[in-house]
Amino acid sequence: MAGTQGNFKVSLTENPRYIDMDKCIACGLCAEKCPKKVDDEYNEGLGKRKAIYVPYSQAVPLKYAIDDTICLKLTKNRCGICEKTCPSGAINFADKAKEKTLNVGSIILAMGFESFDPSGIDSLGFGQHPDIVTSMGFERILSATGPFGGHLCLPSDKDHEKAPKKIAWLQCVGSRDENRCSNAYCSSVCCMYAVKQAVMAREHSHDPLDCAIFYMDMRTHGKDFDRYMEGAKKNGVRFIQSRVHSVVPSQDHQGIEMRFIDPDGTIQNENFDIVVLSTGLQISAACVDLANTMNIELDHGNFVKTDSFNPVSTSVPGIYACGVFTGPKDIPQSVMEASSAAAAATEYISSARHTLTKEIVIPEERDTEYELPKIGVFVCNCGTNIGGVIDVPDVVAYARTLPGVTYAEENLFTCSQDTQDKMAQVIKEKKLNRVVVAACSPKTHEPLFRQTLINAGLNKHLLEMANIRNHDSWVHASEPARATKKAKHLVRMAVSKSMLLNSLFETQLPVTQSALVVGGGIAGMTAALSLARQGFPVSLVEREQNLGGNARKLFHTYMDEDIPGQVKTMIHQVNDHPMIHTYLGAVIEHLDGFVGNFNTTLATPESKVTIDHGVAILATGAVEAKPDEYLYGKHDAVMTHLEFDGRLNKKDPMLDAAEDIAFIQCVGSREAAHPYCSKVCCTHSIHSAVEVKKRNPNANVYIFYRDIRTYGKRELIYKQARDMGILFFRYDLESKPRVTPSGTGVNIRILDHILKMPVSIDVDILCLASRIQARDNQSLAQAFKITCDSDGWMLEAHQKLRPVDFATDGVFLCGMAHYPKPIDESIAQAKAAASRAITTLARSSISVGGVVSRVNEQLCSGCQGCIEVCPYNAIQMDEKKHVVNINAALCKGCGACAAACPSEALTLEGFNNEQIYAQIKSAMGA
Amino acid sequence: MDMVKAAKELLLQDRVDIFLGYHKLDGHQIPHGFTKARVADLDQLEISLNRYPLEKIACDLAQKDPTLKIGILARDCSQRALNLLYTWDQLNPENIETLTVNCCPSSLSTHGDCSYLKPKTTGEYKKAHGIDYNDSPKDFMAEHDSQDRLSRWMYEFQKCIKCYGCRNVCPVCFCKECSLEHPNLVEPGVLPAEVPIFHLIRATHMAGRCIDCGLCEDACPAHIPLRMLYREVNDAVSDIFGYVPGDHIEKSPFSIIGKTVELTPAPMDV
Amino acid sequence: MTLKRIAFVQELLKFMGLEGRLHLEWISSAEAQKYVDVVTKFTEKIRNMGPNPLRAINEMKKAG
Amino acid sequence: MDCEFVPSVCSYCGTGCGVLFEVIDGRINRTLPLKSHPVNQGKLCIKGWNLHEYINSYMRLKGPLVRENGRLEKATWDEAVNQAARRFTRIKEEHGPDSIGVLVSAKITNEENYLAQKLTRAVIGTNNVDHCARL
Repeated sequence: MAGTQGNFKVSLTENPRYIDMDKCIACGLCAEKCPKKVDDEYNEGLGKRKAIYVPYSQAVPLKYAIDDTICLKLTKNRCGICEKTCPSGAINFADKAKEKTLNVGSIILAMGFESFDPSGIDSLGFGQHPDIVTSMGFERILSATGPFGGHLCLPSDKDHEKAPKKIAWLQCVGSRDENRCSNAYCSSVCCMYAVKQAVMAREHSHDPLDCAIFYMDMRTHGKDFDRYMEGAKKNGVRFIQSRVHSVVPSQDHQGIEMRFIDPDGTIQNENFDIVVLSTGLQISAACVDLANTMNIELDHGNFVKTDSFNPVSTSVPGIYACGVFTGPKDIPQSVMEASSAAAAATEYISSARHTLTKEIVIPEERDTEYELPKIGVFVCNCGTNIGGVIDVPDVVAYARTLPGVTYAEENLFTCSQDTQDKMAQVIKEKKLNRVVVAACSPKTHEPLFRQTLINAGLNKHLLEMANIRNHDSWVHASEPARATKKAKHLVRMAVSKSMLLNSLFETQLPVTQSALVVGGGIAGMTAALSLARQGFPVSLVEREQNLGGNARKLFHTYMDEDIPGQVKTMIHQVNDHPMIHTYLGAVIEHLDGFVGNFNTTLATPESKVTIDHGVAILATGAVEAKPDEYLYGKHDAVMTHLEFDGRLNKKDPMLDAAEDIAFIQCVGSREAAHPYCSKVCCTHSIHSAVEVKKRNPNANVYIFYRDIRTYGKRELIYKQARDMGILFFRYDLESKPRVTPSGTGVNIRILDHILKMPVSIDVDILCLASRIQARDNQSLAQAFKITCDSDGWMLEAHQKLRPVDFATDGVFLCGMAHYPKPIDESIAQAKAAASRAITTLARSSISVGGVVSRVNEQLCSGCQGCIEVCPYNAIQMDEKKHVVNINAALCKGCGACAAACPSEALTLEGFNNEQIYAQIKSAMGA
Repeated sequence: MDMVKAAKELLLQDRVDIFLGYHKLDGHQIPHGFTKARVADLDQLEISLNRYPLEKIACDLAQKDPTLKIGILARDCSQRALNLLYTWDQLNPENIETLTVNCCPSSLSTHGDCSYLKPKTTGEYKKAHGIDYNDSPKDFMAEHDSQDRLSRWMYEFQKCIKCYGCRNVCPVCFCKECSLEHPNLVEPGVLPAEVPIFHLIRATHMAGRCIDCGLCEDACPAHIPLRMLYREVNDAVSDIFGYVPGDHIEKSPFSIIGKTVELTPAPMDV
Repeated sequence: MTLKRIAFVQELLKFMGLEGRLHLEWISSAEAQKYVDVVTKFTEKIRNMGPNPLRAINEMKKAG
Repeated sequence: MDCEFVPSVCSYCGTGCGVLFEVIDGRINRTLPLKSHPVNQGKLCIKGWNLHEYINSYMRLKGPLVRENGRLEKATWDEAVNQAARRFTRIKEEHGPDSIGVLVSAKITNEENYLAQKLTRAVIGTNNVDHCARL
């Protein structure tokens, strides 16, 4: 790599694949015939793969590759059988490595992690017994695409039949451990995945399965994670707080013996059938090398060094990083960071947007409205996938007899490029105006065949698919005759529906290329700045009279960065930016419109303002709950985190005078009424404790906790705190600390876990880790048509894969309105929201229509039953005509209205009643 | 008569443009729209033994002129029908005035031909093979087993001559196009009407709508006990959702998604 | 909405003497095993119940 | 707006069911069964229920039409009757009287029905005469 921000030159070496990607249609014949077998690294060595292989079943693109380290042809110039079997001639043994040079403006590193290899730790017995597996290995065992087809069995059993009765999980293998490895950090995700695996294993198992998780602290700090863990506990998953010191494969192969000290301090022996080592995440040597060649600074865990206010920036300008490479994290956080890195990477080079775009030329669409149906049926063999079970020529012959069918043919691989070209040719030649493809799932292949229709000058909605692979040949492989009959039924149904298909059209609506950001805290300001820096005007709305939100009341991040100073800088940047218009003391009064065309009315102290905007980002934050226990509000020595930080900021002499300071964790969190973890408090308390100890090394500092959740790199300050002599006491929800006034301070009594004796401590200051509480977002939720979960947090479109989107298009989410989170995560999510918003803003128009509902005004009697059932508020009443109309931009084509309408005045285009009745009739007849 | 006075007042004070009641013509008691121009006609106003769907007529008028103010002579069933039509936005309550005639459970049985007041007579053959008009759905369920219930209903349904009278007379059937005429749902040109789909479709569409006036049963030339069937429909809706159509102006459970799921799918019992 | 309608129709069919032939179950695309179980169980149930009595009636009708 | 009801008798078949026309502003809008009619006692068949439809139908025949060169053209009664008579005579001459059949309707009066059968038997010379509602 050479060059600087805005102008990098990157040289890449593309290793040979020995497969022509354009020709390979992933039929699998080559792998069937390949004689060379090796352990499959994707299945953690639990299964085998061939020398010619697809790395894993969901690989995109689904194309084969040859492993040149073991292929007989490439290593010894023998065999070559794949070349002979390949029906499409995709094998190319002469393939060579290719050098490429790219000229780019920004670089994003998303190189992920490797799972810790526990074979070096003898006491864990990995490698000594096949039933001791890593968590990755166990993940593969549970997976339907795994080595045992998703059947839970003992890896040691050759027949894969014997099911385990007891499984143990060992947490923190390769994490929080500087003795047996050098990974001092917490891997952050293992607690949650262990709980998930335990729950799933129990679901997979036919007999009752005993699952035990051996842990130090359960770190289920993510959204809804605690609820999931409590559910697992209730369903009988055992949680044992203990670090197992040895795992001994028993000699008689009667399972695996584990020796550990239970929470009471007694030594226990217990046998398990499978032991899962919850291995941590670490950065591979290759990644470290690459970072070094790029001069990127790493921390001592080999993660990219970032700061809380720039969570995706590396030490080299123009190079960004995301995912586990910047620190251990789970899927939603990685997805957020990925979008965030995309935003950061485009901020500097946004002027280049749209400069390298190429426009696709598509042939003019033929008008088929007045033509009689001429249906073409293309039946796919899919190699042996379909043809091996179903008598395809018979199905083709049958298709020819169906009414409306003027052409039918058989293809070896309908999805291959040459067949596609031929199909387009046939459509043109035979003047087909409806196309039925009997092949696989429309979910994966409909876009491809629609493209074929477009290329042939047909409307893409004139396509109908019959899934004779997934729904037929795969599930009825043992009954070829009946499968063939079913294929005929499916084809007949598709043909009768296709007869009634009509062209559907999409129209373009202009996009207002500006954004509304609700909330002027760190998240809102970050999102606004990111959008403005990329050239999009932003209206920033804040309910309070000043920007900054909760961050104004905070002191330092756990990495000792000065929060008020940074916030001040950020406020300046917002105020100075010409593209940002800030409305202080303003609330949203009314909202109209839809993605690309919102119209919002704000009530500001002076007047009412209406704003047109294309997208909206909600960053309304959260508040610190006021505790109602531990003498809070009744005694001056008792305070919350924010109040404590206020004193730190003001350098309150009370803090320096205090000799004994205590922190109580989980005040209001993780309880029946609020069963979630507030996520930031463990780190915050420990950081405050360290700060106190630094100012006054003689002070006694106590922390009362349930589980210490200093996830990821935060673990290091937990260690630092212990090294400094800060005392930690664990308590249970059933035996909470009792706080009574004692002079100017308070007295705390608690039952010590290990000693089984009451402990009494007098302290001068008691700091409560009070719960973070969601704001009342009811009216906002109503205006933006979004939902909040039972704890009040705004509900994202998908908890793992779409963590900043809402189900409503054009509205995005960031910061603590989503869930409690520290500053770095809020900023990452805010940038991610900006990035997601730009996917809409960067376009000048959006297309509307296609598969949406349509109203037949003649039939509508204006009863408005449909309005109530529409989940997207896409239907309005036209009072004048006494009929309803549908906003195609809001309609998602769910069809609820069509089902609700008593007179079939509403129909879902592409799935209208006529078409569905035709399919049903055709299914029932013959 | 008070009713005459009240109706005259409505017209003379311009509170209504037309008053729907009954009068006698050629020896028949039939509906009539009284107007201010011929207010003296109201002296002939009758309450009528025969019930006609006056609400449906009001809908016809409102469709022609949505601003028309209509007065109606309303029995209890009319009140329910009107509430339902308000709910479904077919009539505007602000444009409707009613003069009420209480008949349903009262002793004023001279005022109507309702089967609530004068139970219908069921023939012996019908009792043996079909369904007694006056049976309550609950008793019917209790007295007959599943097979018997099916055969009795099939006996009744197979008599259907598909006159669509039940729908045509129904005061709450307002759809412009009816599913019963949909060639994909009900095969056209076949008699008896597709059994039992024709009747099940209508029964399903009556869910949350039927206001139990019994006009359908009266209009049925095949003597199918429709009122009893739709009474079961109403019982089911009221048991499952606690909704009684026409009781209040509130939307039917079938037209509201609702915020929370209160039902659980019935388990499959083998 | 589906749940409401199905609950009602199940009740109506019971009244008609056609109970047990309609069943509603939520199965996500990830729950292959559940789908197989439910469909197998339901097919088995319907098979045990015997042919649809309406079919016999309609055939009689066709035959005159 | 005017709304009145006119009792009448269904003209479709010979049963003679009582019907009630809903007349809004002089236009028949709906048919209801006449509840107090002794014949049908408030019931109707599908034809009766839709009695009002043909009155307002745009397809309703309002005068004689004669097909010339494949197109229906307006004609006077004399032209139409003469044309029909000429064509019937020719058919009878070419194929014999039994090649003609007459179907009469319940929509015309009893007297007219009588005349129709008389015309069929006495003038055309065939017994091929029937009625749509042979009750």
